[in-house]
Formats: sequence, C-alpha cells, structure tokens
Amino acid sequence: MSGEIARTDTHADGRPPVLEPGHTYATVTDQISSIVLSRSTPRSWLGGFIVALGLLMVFLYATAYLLATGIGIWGNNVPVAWAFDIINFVWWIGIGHAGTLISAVLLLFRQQWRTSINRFAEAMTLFAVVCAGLYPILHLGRPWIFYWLLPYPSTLGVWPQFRSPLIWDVFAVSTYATVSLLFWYVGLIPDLATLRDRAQRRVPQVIYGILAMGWRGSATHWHRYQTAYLLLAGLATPLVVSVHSIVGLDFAASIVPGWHVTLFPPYFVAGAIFSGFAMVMTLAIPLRAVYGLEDFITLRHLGNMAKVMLTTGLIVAYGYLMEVFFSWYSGNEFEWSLTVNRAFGAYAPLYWSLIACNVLIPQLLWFRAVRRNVPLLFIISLIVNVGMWLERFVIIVISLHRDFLPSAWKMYYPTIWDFAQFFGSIGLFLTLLFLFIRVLPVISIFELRELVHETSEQVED
Amino acid sequence: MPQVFHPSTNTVARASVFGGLFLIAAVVYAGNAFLRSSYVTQADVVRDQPVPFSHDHHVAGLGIDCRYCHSTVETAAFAGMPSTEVCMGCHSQIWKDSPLLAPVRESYAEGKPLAWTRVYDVPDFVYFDHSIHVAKGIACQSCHGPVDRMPLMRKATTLHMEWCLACHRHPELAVREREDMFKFERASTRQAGTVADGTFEIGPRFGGDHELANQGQRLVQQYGIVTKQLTDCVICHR
Amino acid sequence: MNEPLDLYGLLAEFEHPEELLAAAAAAHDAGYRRVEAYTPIPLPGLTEALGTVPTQLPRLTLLGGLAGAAAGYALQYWVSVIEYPLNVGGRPLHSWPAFLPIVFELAILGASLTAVLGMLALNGLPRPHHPLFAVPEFRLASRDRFFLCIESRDAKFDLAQTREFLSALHPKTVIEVPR
Amino acid sequence: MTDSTHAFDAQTTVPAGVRFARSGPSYWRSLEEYAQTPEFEELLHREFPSQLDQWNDPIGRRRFLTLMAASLAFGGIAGCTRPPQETIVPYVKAPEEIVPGKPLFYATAMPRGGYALGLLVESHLGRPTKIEGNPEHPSSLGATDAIAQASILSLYDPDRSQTVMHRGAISTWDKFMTEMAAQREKLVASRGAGLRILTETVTSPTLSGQLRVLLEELPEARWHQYDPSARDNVRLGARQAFGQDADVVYSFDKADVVLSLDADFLLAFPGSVRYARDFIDRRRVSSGKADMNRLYVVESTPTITGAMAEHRLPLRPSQIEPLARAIAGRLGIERSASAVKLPAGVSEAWLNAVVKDLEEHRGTSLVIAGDGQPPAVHALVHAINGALENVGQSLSYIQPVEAQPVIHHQSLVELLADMEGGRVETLVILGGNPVYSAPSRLGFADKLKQVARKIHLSEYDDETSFLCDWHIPAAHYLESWSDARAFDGTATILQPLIAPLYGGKTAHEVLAVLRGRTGRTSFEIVQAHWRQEMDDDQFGTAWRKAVHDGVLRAAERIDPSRFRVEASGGIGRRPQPEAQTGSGTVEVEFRLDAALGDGSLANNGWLQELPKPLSKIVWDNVASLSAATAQRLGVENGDVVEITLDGRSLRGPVWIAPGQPDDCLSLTLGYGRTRSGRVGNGVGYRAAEIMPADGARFAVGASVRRTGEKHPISTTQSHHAMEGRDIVRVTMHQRVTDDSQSATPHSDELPSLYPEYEYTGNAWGMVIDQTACIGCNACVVACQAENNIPIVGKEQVAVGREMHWLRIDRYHVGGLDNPETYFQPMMCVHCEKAPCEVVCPVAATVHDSEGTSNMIYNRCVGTRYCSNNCPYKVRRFNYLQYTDETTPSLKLLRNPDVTVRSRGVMEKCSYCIQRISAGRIAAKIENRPIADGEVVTACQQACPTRAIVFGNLNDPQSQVRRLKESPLNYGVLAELNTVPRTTYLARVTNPHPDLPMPAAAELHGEPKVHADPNKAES
Repeated sequence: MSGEIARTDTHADGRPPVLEPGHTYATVTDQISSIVLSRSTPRSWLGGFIVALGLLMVFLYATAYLLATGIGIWGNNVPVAWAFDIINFVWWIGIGHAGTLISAVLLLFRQQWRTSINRFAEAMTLFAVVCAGLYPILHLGRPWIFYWLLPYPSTLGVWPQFRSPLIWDVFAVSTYATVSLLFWYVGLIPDLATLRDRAQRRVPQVIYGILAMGWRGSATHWHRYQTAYLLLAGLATPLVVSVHSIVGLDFAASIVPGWHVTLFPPYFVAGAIFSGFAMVMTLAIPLRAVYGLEDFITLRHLGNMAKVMLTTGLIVAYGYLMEVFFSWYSGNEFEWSLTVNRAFGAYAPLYWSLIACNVLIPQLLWFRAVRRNVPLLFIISLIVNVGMWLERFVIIVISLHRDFLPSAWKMYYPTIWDFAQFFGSIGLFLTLLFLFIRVLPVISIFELRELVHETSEQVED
Repeated sequence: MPQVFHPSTNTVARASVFGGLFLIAAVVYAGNAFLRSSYVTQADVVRDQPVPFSHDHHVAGLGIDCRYCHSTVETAAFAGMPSTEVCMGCHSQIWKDSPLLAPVRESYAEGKPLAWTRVYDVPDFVYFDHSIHVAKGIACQSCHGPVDRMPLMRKATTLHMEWCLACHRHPELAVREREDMFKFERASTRQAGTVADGTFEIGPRFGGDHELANQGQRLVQQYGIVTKQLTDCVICHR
Repeated sequence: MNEPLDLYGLLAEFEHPEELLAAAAAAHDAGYRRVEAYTPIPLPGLTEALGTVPTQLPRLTLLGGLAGAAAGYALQYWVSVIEYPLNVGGRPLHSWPAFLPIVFELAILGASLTAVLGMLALNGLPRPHHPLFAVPEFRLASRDRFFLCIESRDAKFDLAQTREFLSALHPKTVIEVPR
Repeated sequence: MTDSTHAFDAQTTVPAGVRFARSGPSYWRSLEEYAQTPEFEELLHREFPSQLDQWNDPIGRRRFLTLMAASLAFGGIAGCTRPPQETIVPYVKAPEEIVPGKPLFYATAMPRGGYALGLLVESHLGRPTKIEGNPEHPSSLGATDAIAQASILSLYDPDRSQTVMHRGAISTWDKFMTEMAAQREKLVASRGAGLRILTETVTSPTLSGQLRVLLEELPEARWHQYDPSARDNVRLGARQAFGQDADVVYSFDKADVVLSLDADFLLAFPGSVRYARDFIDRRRVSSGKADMNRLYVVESTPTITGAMAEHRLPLRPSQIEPLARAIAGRLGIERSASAVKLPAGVSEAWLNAVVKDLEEHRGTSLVIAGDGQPPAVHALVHAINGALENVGQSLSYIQPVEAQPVIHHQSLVELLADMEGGRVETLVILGGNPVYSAPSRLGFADKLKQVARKIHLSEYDDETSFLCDWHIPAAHYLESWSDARAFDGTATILQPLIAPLYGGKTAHEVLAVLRGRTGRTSFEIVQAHWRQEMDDDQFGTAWRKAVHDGVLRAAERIDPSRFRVEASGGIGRRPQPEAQTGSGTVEVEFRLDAALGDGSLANNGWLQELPKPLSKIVWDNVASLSAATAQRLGVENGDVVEITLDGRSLRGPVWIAPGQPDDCLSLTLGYGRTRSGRVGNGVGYRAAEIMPADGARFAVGASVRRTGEKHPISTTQSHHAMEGRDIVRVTMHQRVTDDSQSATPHSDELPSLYPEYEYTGNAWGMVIDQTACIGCNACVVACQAENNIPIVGKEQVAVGREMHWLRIDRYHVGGLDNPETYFQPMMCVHCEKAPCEVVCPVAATVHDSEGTSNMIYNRCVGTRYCSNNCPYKVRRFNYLQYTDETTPSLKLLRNPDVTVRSRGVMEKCSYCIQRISAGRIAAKIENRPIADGEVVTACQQACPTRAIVFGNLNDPQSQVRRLKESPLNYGVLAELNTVPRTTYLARVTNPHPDLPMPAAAELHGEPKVHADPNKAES
C-alpha cells in the first residue's frame, strides 16, 4: 500500500470534512473508476433508466406530432403567444447554470469542497442546456427553418436582425453550450487517461484511449493544462452571468408590463443559481446513496450548497419585492394593475405557491439541523425546482394574458401536449444523465487525488 | 506489453481534431455552392415545351418585336403569353403544315389552350411587375439574357433574391435608354465588368466605364427611381 | 555520446511525490535537460524543478478573445449598416448598444476555443501512441506512481552513467523505455 | 361551361372600367384551366372548411405524410429541393377586355329580403374575388355591409346544391322541363287551378312581369309571398294610417333630432347602408360643421343603433306602444285616455326632454318605428311625423318598392289553408326556405305533404328541398341575369360575374318553363322585359348604359299632402293581431340575427365567425337577457334554458346583454339549420320553433326553465370595461365647438432617444373617426375578403386564435342595466417606433420607406415575440393550417394580390399594401404623385359612414392630414411612444342639456360643462 493517507478526520472548526479520512491516491482512484469499469450495474440504475427512457419516448412522440400539426396543439394563443415553451426554456437554462458556476467560480475561489460535485454538476449543466436549447427551435411556428436565425450567406441576401434579444439568445446559449462542453471535457481528460490505463478489456481501452488523447500526465502538460483550465474558469464565470442576463433581457427589453423590468438580468441570474443548486442537490443526494459516495459527497457539501441556495433564494425574494415596489412607485397604471392581477387575479394561486416555494420554505435552511437532514434537504430542493418553474409561469403567462388593451385580454390553458413536451424533456435530461453516470466518472478522480495530497499536507505542516 | 494504439493514430488523431474546423468550413461552402448550382436553380437548363419555339429564329432571324407576342409587358404585371390566335396569325399562311406546329393547329381547331412550361417562375409570395420595370428602363435582356440567341428558351439567371437585390441596390448599373428596352446587345458592344457580388451576370455590364456609369446615374434621375425604396421588402413581397 | 538508437530513455519509478521532486531537481542540477516527470496529479514546483519555461497560453487566449469580439462587431455592423440597411421599428441602423451582447459572447467563445485548442497544440496532443505506454508500470502514472524519465536524446545521456545516476536517487525501479 | 363563360364574358357583360393593374402569382388560374383540371371535378365533393375539424383530427394517413415531410424539412432537406414545375396556359382566343393581372369591375346588385344593394364586383380573369359598393347607387354610395361582403364566399361554397334532384334522386334540368311541359297541358286546361307559386319578397320588375303574364294565362293559379324578413307591420301600419300602401324613405341628412322606437335603422333596414351614411354625416363635427344631430333610442335588446344614441332607454317591446302613445299625447295627436300613463321605467324628465326636442325641431326631426313593433306603433309614428311636419322633409313616401305588396304572413296562412284543403296540386317555391323559416306552429312541413307536386328552387338542398319532389339548384346572384329595386325604388340590372359554377337556374328560367318557354336564358328574359320598358330605337345604348352603371331610375316621391293622419283617439286601435299571451312571466322577442340575418347564408363561414356587434359571440345564437333577470332565473352565461311559449318550447344558451330590459328574452332567427351545409348545420337553436302563429315579432307570457346543461360559447372579446384607461376618448359637442382643447387633455408629444426617420415621399397614415363608427362589421368582412383571411372555427376562437386583422373593440361604460357602448376599430396602427419589429430575430417585420410596418410572411419563422411585444395585440398567428388549401373552389375566391399564409406564420393588417403597390406602380409609370383617395384600403372602401380615412400624411391637401390636425385626434396608447400612424378622433356626443351627460365624457377629468341651451338647439 503506497501514497499519502488523507488525514482530514476533523477540522479545527469541527465542520464535517470534504473527504472522509483514510483515503489514498489508490483508493479514490479505484473506488470511483470501478463505478464505470468493473462494478455491476445497480438495479436502481436500471429502474431509473427505464423510467427516463419512457419519458423520452413521450417527448419524441409529442415532438413528432408537434412538427406534423403545428404548435396549435399547445394552449398558446394571442395574447399569450409564449407559454410552456418559453417557461421550460428559461427553467432548463436556469438549471444549467449551477454546473459551470460550481466548477468555475468555486475553482477561482479555491473552494476544496467543489471537487466532489463539480463533475456531475457540469454534466447536468450540459444536459440541461441540451433540453433548453431544443425549446427555442421547437417553439417556432416553422421549426424547419430555424437556421434562419444563424448568420450565414444565404441566397436570399438577408441576415438575422441583431437588435432582437432572441438573436442574442442564439449566440449566448450556443456559446454557453460550447464553453461548458469544453470545460467539462478538459476536466475529464486526466480521468479518461486513468480509465484507459485501468481498463482490462480492449474496447474500453480504445474508446477511453481515443477520448484521453494520449494524456500521460507529464509535468509540462500538467502546467499548461492547469493554465488552460484556470483560463476557462475565468472565462466561464462572466459567461454564466451574461447568459442568464440575456435570457432576462428577452423580457426586460420588451414593453410588456411585468416584463419591462430593469431588475430582471441580475435577478434572473440569482434565480438561475438558485434553481441550479437545487437541481444539483436533487441529483447528488440519491447518487451518493446509490453508489455509496458518502465519503466524497459529505454533509459538508450538502450544507454548503444549502447555504448557497439560501443566499440566492434571498436575492430572488428581494427581486420579487422590488418588482412589486417599482410597479407601485413608478405610478404606471399598467404595471400596477399587473401586480394586482398577479396577486389577486385568475392565476393568483400559482403566484402564491411560487412565493411559498421560493421564499418561505427555503428559510428553513437557516437552521443547521435542517442543513444536516439529508431527506429534508432533498424535499426542499425539489420544492425549489417547482418554485422556479412557477416563477417563469408567473412572469410569462400572467404578464401576457392581461396587458394594455382590455379588449384583447384572454385566459391561457395548457393542453395535454404542453405537459407531454415538458415532462418528456425531463425524460431526455435524465436519460442523458443516467448514461453519463454509467460510462464516465461522476467525480473528478485526479482532483480527488489532489485533495488527498493537499489534505495530507495540511496536517503535516 | 502491447501499445493500445498504432503510431499512425497520432497523425490521424491530430488531423481529426485540428482539421475539424476546416471540415466545417468546407461543408458550409459546399452547401452554398450547391444551393447556387444550376441543378437547384435550373438556370441555363432548357425546358421541354409543347412546341420547340425558337426565339433565335423569331427575334434575331425575323426581327419580330417582343411586344408582338408579349403584348401586355408595358401595361400589366404579366408580360402576356400569345394566344393560339396570335401564332396562327402567321402560321395559317406560312409553315402551315409543318409537323412541329401540329399542336398549335390542334389547339386552334379544338379550342384547347397550349400548356407551356414555365421557364421564369418566381415563388407565389414574390410579386413581380413587368410594366414598372419596362417603364423604368430595365430592358428585357437585363433579366432574360440574350433571348435572341436562344433557339430554345432557358432561364438566364438563378432568380435568387440576392440576384434581384443586386439590381435593386444599384439600379444605375442596370437602367437603359427608353429606345433600348427591347434591343439585345452583344457583350462586345459594351465593356465587360460586373456588379459587386458577381451574381449579377447579365444585364449591361460597364463596371469600369465611367461614361456609362454616369449615364446610369442620369437615367436614374430621369426615370425618378427612388433607389432606397427599391430594397423595401414590400416592393416584392405582400 | 554512445546513445542506443532503439532507446527512448530511462524511466525511474517513485512512490512519493517528495522523492520525485527531489529527483527532478537532482537531474536538473546534474545537467540533464531532456528530463520529463510523469505524475497522477499536478505537483506544485515540479516544472520549476525541471526548469521548464512558463507557457504562452494566456497571451494566445487574449488574442483569441479580441479576434472573436472584433469579428462579432464587424459582422453586425456590416449586416445592419452596409449590406442591408433596414428601418427596424425606427431604430438607428447602427444600434451599437444592441450589438454588445453578441460581441461579448463571441469574445468569450473565441478565447475559450483558443485556450483549449492552444493547450492541446502546445502539449502536442492528441498523441494516443507514445513509447512510454509500452511500459507496463507506466499505467500506474495515472493512479499513484510518480515517474522521472531522462530521454535518450539528452546530450548528457549515457545508458550506464544515467542508470547509475537514477538508481542513486533510490527509485522503486529503473526501466529502459524502448523507442 | 367553358363556352358559356365565354358567352357572357365576351359579349354581354359590361365592365365598369379597370381600376389599376394588380398582378398575382395565379394569373392563369382562369376558369378555362379549371374546367380541365381534375380539381374542378373534385371541387364537387371535397371537405369545405377543413380547418373546422383540424383540431380534433387524429393522426391519419395525411397527418403521417405531413409528419414525414415536416421532419424531412426539419433536417434541412427542404432547402435543397427544387420548386415544382408550373405551366402557363394562355387563351386560345383572348377576350379583348381581359388583361391578365388587371382586375375588371362589373356593376350589379345584391338582392336581400328582395331589396337591392348596388355593387361593383372585382373580377380577375373571369372569377369574382371581391365585392365593393357602387358609388353611383343610392343604396350604397360606394359602401357595403358585412353580409354583402361575405356573400362572395357563398358563391364558391362547395356545399351549394349542384344537381337537379327528383324525389331524392339525381335528375336533370331537361327531365324537369319535359315533365313540366306535360304538366302545362293540364294546367292550361284547368286554367291553372291547383297551381300555387310561393316566392320571397319580389321587387324584380322582370320576375313580377313574368308572374303577371303567367297569372293572366292561368287565372286560377295563385301567387303567394312569404319572406322571414318581410316587414308586415310596416305595411299594416301604413294601411292603418293612410288606408293605402306606401313605403317610407328617410332623409337623415335633414334630421336634427331622431327618435327610434325599437328601430335598428343603422343595420336592419333596407337601405341601412345609405341611412348610416346620411345619419353620420349630420354628426361629423370633426369636419368643421357646427351643429350635430341627436339620437334617442327606445329599444329592447341593445343594437348598434342604441349604441350610437345620446340617450338610450331600454324597454320591453310591449311597453313601446304605450310610450309612443304617450309621446303622441304630449304632441296633442293622440287624445285617448291611455295616452297619459307612462310605462314603468320611463321618467317624466326623459319624456319631456324628448318631446321638447321634437317640438323644437319641427320639420327637422324624425321618428322611426322598428319592424318588430305592431302596426299601431307605426300608425302612431306616421301621425307624429305628420304632426311634426317632417313629411316631405326628413322623410318622404313612395309607391311600394315591392312588386305586389302583400302581408306575407297572411299570404302564407292562406296558402296553408289551401294546402290543407287539398286545393293545391302543384306548388312552385321560388327561393326561400319556408319549412325552416316559417313558424313551426303553422305546420308548413306537414301541410306540404298534402301537395301532389312540390317544386323547390334554391341555392342549397335545404330543409324545404328535402320535402319537395323537385329540387332545382338556384344560381347565385353573381351568376344570374336579373333585376331588383332598392329601398328607394331604384332599379338595378343584375349581371353575372361568372357562369353558374354548379349549373344553377334562376327564378326567371323556371317561370319560363312554367309558361312553356323552355330553354330561354335569363339573359334573354331580362333583356326582353327591359326592351318593353325602354324606347326601342336607342335600346342598345340604353341597355348597355343601364348594365354598365348598375343604376336605372328611382321611384318618384309622392306628394306629402296625400299622407295626413287626423288627430284622433286611439290611433291604430283596430282589429289587429294581439300579442301572443301565455301563462309565463317573461317576454320574448324575435329578431333577425345581426350576422346571419334570416339564416339563408347560414353556411357562410365568414358570417358564422363574424363577431356579433355587441356580444362579440361567434358560431352561435343566444337568448340574451338582462343581468337582473339572469340573477332572478339563477342562470349565467352559457347556461342552457328551456323557453316555453304557449305550449311550444326550445332550448338555447342564455347570454347577459348589458342594457337589455328586465324580464325580456331576445331570440335571433337564422340559426338551428339542419340542412344548410357542413358549416351551418347544427349551429345554434331555431327560434321559429316557438314563434307566434300570428306573425307577431314578440310575445308576452313565455316561461323559462333552467336545464342545468351548459353550452360553451365563443366570443372574441371577454372583457368589456376600459379599466379607467385612456382608450376611447369621449367628449361632448358643446366642448368641441366652445373651445378646441377638448378631447386631448394631455399632449401625445413625448421625447425619444432615437433619431427621427425622414419619410420623404409618401407617408401613409390613417384616421378613424369614433363618432362615425357604428360597429356594423362591414370593414371586418371586407378585410377578410380582401386579404385572404381564413376562418378558424368555434373551438379555435374559444382558445383565442381568431384571425381577423381588423377587430371592432366594444367597451361599456356605466351600469349593467343601461351602459354606454363605444366601438373602436382596432387593427395594426403601424407605429413608427414599432415595438414588434425590434424583437424579430429574422427581420420578418420591418418598415418600408413610406412608413408602413410590413409583415413578410415568407421570412417569418414564427417566434411570436412580435405579438407579445405588440401593445395593441393586433397580430394574428397561424397556430395551425387554417387556410383551407384542399377545397379547389376556394382557390378561385382568393385575392391573387395577397400571399396566402400557411401554418406557423404571423400576420397582421398591412394597410392593404397590395393596393398601395398597385397605386404606386400606376403613378410611377405615369411619373406623377399618387392622388389623395387614389389608394383606398378595403375597410375604408366598405365603411358605410366613411369613419376610416387613409392617405398620405406628407400631402398637405390630403383629407387624412387635415383630420390629423383636428383637436379630437389622438393616438391610442401613444404614451408608450409607439408613434402610431393610425390615430383616432374622439367620440363626440350631443346629449340633451336637461338629461345626464355620458359618464365616459367625465373619464378624463374634464370640467362638467353645462352648455347653454341655445348652443344645443342650434
């Protein structure tokens, strides 16, 4: 038996450790790579995968019917021309923010505890962005010419209209997808090398070999590698902020009462982080249970994520408050009647359940006891996910269904296809996630080895 | 122990990673080339017609004016296709039993119209008006090319929107004198050159020729053409 | 300089990072220049010990970012003002504030792509085939072993002397790496 | 049919002149071509509005194919496919007046309820595409109404009957003629005994001429008339007052004070289009005129006429006679005791104001009674107008326009008696659908069984045809040679625009057969008739002129002195049909539907989807009642009730109509068709089910019972209040004339960050005068017809996806019992700083250099962001494939100058850009500016009251420019700095100084001006 031993049983402050004691380079490497390489597929994985696949089928069917018939199969109308389609888009893109944020920002802040969760947080980001990216295409009246939104020298001699926030979206989302992918992949390279070297059979050797690009861990490579990784982190951080700001601008740049709010960009970002961490939590808790990763994803991690949720939750709450305040303070009759309509109109129940989910319930996280109660954290994270979806419903549908001219006011009711499309996309997300868990290391192995290294030093000196 | 990969894979791998960008570029380029190819646009492709009518013979040979058959070109959006009556006007005297003209005689006798294949066909959402173009100094040749040298009719351009725009952006490069409307000129009589993006292959070409360029400007004034209006979407789409 | 042509270099295997750091420093002091260390984790100070020069990557990345931004603005300006000026809701043709988001996104995109591709290029990756992969022990380089390799193309390389020098550093083993 | 097309194209019809060139993608879609295509055969049996069932359509084969297509397209493959090969099919012999791409306009007229509305019909290569009013014709003056606009759709309706039917089996016209020839022998022998002819209202000189000759030949035969829209009460009233028949022609241009007693003269009268014009011209203060007329309306269910009133008084129909009597009493005409007591709900103040106003305006006042009111009221009104010296001034009497004035209801009753008594062997029904339209109590259907030989001529194989032995498909009026007279007696010769698509026949031809003149075309018949009327030597020119102008001659006014009603007791009190009385507590009235009329056009999708002027309901008729009554009955909107009247009952949904008098249900005719066609079948309830047997249009004593069932009702506007927002501005006449600051309390000038765009050249703009808009919907259908706007069906409207580019917003101000009602036509206002355009990612909607906001369908990808960002919500989205691309006949209907939109594309008002382009091209070819009024939008052209004015803002002389300078001019939601090109003139009302001013006029916090009476009287 060789290598350092992590001696991080307790910290000075008595907080739970980021890595349970007794681990060496070898143990962390073996334990995590074995999830992919040797260990047999757990039942729970199979069960979950089948459910996810079923939902994915629903998604495909709904999409086929959508393409054949037109988006009239949804409940959208005039004035409510955007509904579930854009709600889901914003919801997913919001979720897709935690990953990059965790890896990038926490990396810059040298937060050791990020190590155990950044890998699958990033993966989750990618898959969420995939789901998000589908909606802007599917919601088009004529999706088959979606490529007209891209600037290319067409025979028409016409180009996209760059003043439209939707075009900003196209660039923001595609950039975000690309950079997240790069960030995730670069992070994977050393681990892929590990898997290549630990794989016994030829096929995995070849596959992981190709993906590892012949990484051999030379000192010079590590040097450039870390520089690049740090640069990416530095770039991803403003990117992540810009992306959801631009999504916020989709609304803020319009004149619809309830959309035309200068506060939107920052509070959309906060909301994104809020929902993103909630989703990470929702995924991390079952994951550590099923694969026995309690040693790596410790209560310390869950606690920290809970704190982030609490903070961002408070920022979001502040946003809600300011919305109300400004609509009153501006003295704009349209804004104010919208606010009243939100609180007491036809959709009021949704508004109040949004407040409950996003503002009231997260306050429980003030208590350490709650932050250490895993099942409770799981439930709260789920509630926040629901709440964030409701927030988008409130913003989009309630604002649209009653705007300027009362003669045009209409109610909006979703159809079964709206729900099929929504839950179907969750299926798509989970399917991708399950596959990822099966074939790639869910926790960054080399960074855990680093952790072993660092924690051992800490005690030595 | 054996290597997992053969040395050659190094080259392959690098090529596939760093060549990827060039690959994408190549695909985009090829796609564009394809869309502009005459396979798609049918430019310069001769269509089958019920009667192998030769513009070469009738225009260059006999010197018949365009308006003799396309009679509404100056007054209506549609240039007009000759009714069978018009054909028979001459062909009841000459070539009156040429087998080639059998369909014409048949049509005339039975009152069944001839069905010509459309050569110049813009999409239904494009509203082209011949009368205004002729009135503002756009000659037949500008769009239809050297019809007087076409034994069988073919489309002389792509009819792509970018092609229309080339003229609508620079009318001064296309307009001609009134009396030249229905004339066909050889390239030799004018100096060669092209409009900016090269898609504007036909019509008067006097890139370098200042005298002609100034003349173009003068005509634009004279015809009262408002150039900035020509690129309004609704000039063609309604 | 009797350097066997069929040899890539000599590989010394260590169990502890500290040993490797020491060995690397020693090799450098001994005048070896074609020395490379292989580790399962990035070891702080290792490159310095080997005397490697710091990378140019940050500068490249900056250039990539600027290029992206410039391209973004140029595209939007050309399209909206020159190529097809349109009266869009009475807004000015050159609505520069509306152009900024895309400029920013493209800057990030350009920089990120340069950073990653640059890193791969400078590292000479991808390189799935490498003499070291022929060494069975080397598989542990991605687990818990630390290796130091003195390459045969080093001016000072001499099979006997170098092997001697390495063994003096108390490695677990010293292996000859075939080319 | 090809030859026949030529037959009339070439020689006989007379184009009213070419307007201007309008090109289109389908120039060659001429009838000749269609005649040869298989589509034309298919045309006979294809699904009509496929969009109706699109919604619940399961994924069938077609679906699957579309699916594949879509997914292929999704893969971008569509980008690489070539356009389909098209062919050009020129004429063999070109008719000289036809220039492909240039429409021709032909003058004709639409007979409705017998009365003609003069029209000019646009024709592209022999297919009529659009109906306009005939400026020369007194009933139109260039305007039209919704039903006339929509009638062109019925022309192409594939559900129209297509073959002669004999006892349910397909037969032929020839067979019919041979059988009739045989019959004629017997008839001649029996001098026509047992022959009965039933027509609708007949004003056609030719037809009546034919009938007279026939009746001379066969003296035993009888001619009966029954028309559900007949005006029996009016006729009886005149007879009671004067002992003779006379029609009234109103001259609203001479009336300063108008009192309507349940008379919806702006919509439901023959000549309403003209009346609306004259009436509004007396109100238009924006055009500088100082004085303004005043309208009092007493009515039951709210109508657009009531909405225009300064002072509206809701009364149950039965209460109106006492009121009329009271007014007559105050004017010293009516001396009977009953004259003093007032019906409940009428205040002394109100009555005094009205009487005072009337007396102060002797000769310039006008009192009108509605068709539904009993003869007595009409008699009283004649007396009142006489006493007020209005006769010869604001109204005049003319010889009846009807060829043979009869009391239709009596006529029908006599016929039924004969049928029952077995005295009818052969019954020839020329048009009309009595089995459906006659009150069920009369038992027309049963008694029809006792007739040996029943012949029915009608456009549809309808309820009546079903019970007849012979059914002859009737030609649409756009397919027929005929003639008809207008409300003022003006005669018009109807010329066909197209050969009968389905081989329809006219009444003339059928009568010719009865007279043994088989095979005579209606052209010959009509021409023959007029040859007698006109002097022979100039006949050729006279005929051409008559057909070309579409106006023949008006009936001369009769000397007023012949119409005196002596003051007496109990005017109109004489044996008269008593209002049906049952045991119940509720009063029921029956009126023609505001959209469908008498239901003969029930299969017309445009009319079915046309929002009713006030309720905005589509695809249904309802029983409207007051809020209080609804509360009393414990029902709410959409609850199905059972209405029982004297033993007969029907079930229908209720709808609360603000302003409806209590305890009064208003039912509308025209719905509940069972054999109208796929569009109209089973829509709504059939009111004739319980109509009184005596022909009265209302009855007291009905009872209403809740059934507990619900019936979903689709409306296009669900919210009626302005929420205190500055949307419709209302001001009072006094303020406008006193000082010109009135209507615009705060200026619309706002600072903008953006540099101004210079609009040199034309700058198109529009002004809509809300004082003039009567909410009649003509513009809505005109827009639909001009711009190929599809219908979407009831379910889609319910979801909120109607496609009308132009909607007429209706707002209520005040209490539910009798609120003020304001109309605001709302379509794209073409903002100079359009919020919609900025957010479009593909530049599918941008401005052109003349300042109109354009929608480029073929560029639109359908993000719908523009709709969200449009504060006026005037953009419409094709959520599904709404345009019916499967029914060939509808392709003939479409306007070739407007792109047909497919699924997934946004659309909106374009200011009729195709008309602008046509005008621009015409002007540019001649190197001249476009003259003011040269370019006219479809809505503007259709508007009876000229409420919509369109033109060039850069032309200082243009009318629109002048209106923009009016103090009444303002932009809706202009505070958003959208800089709309379409602005509105505030609604001006002229309340009586002694009566309360409109609540809406106080909305903008202006001081309550109590104007001095002199001003009001001027």
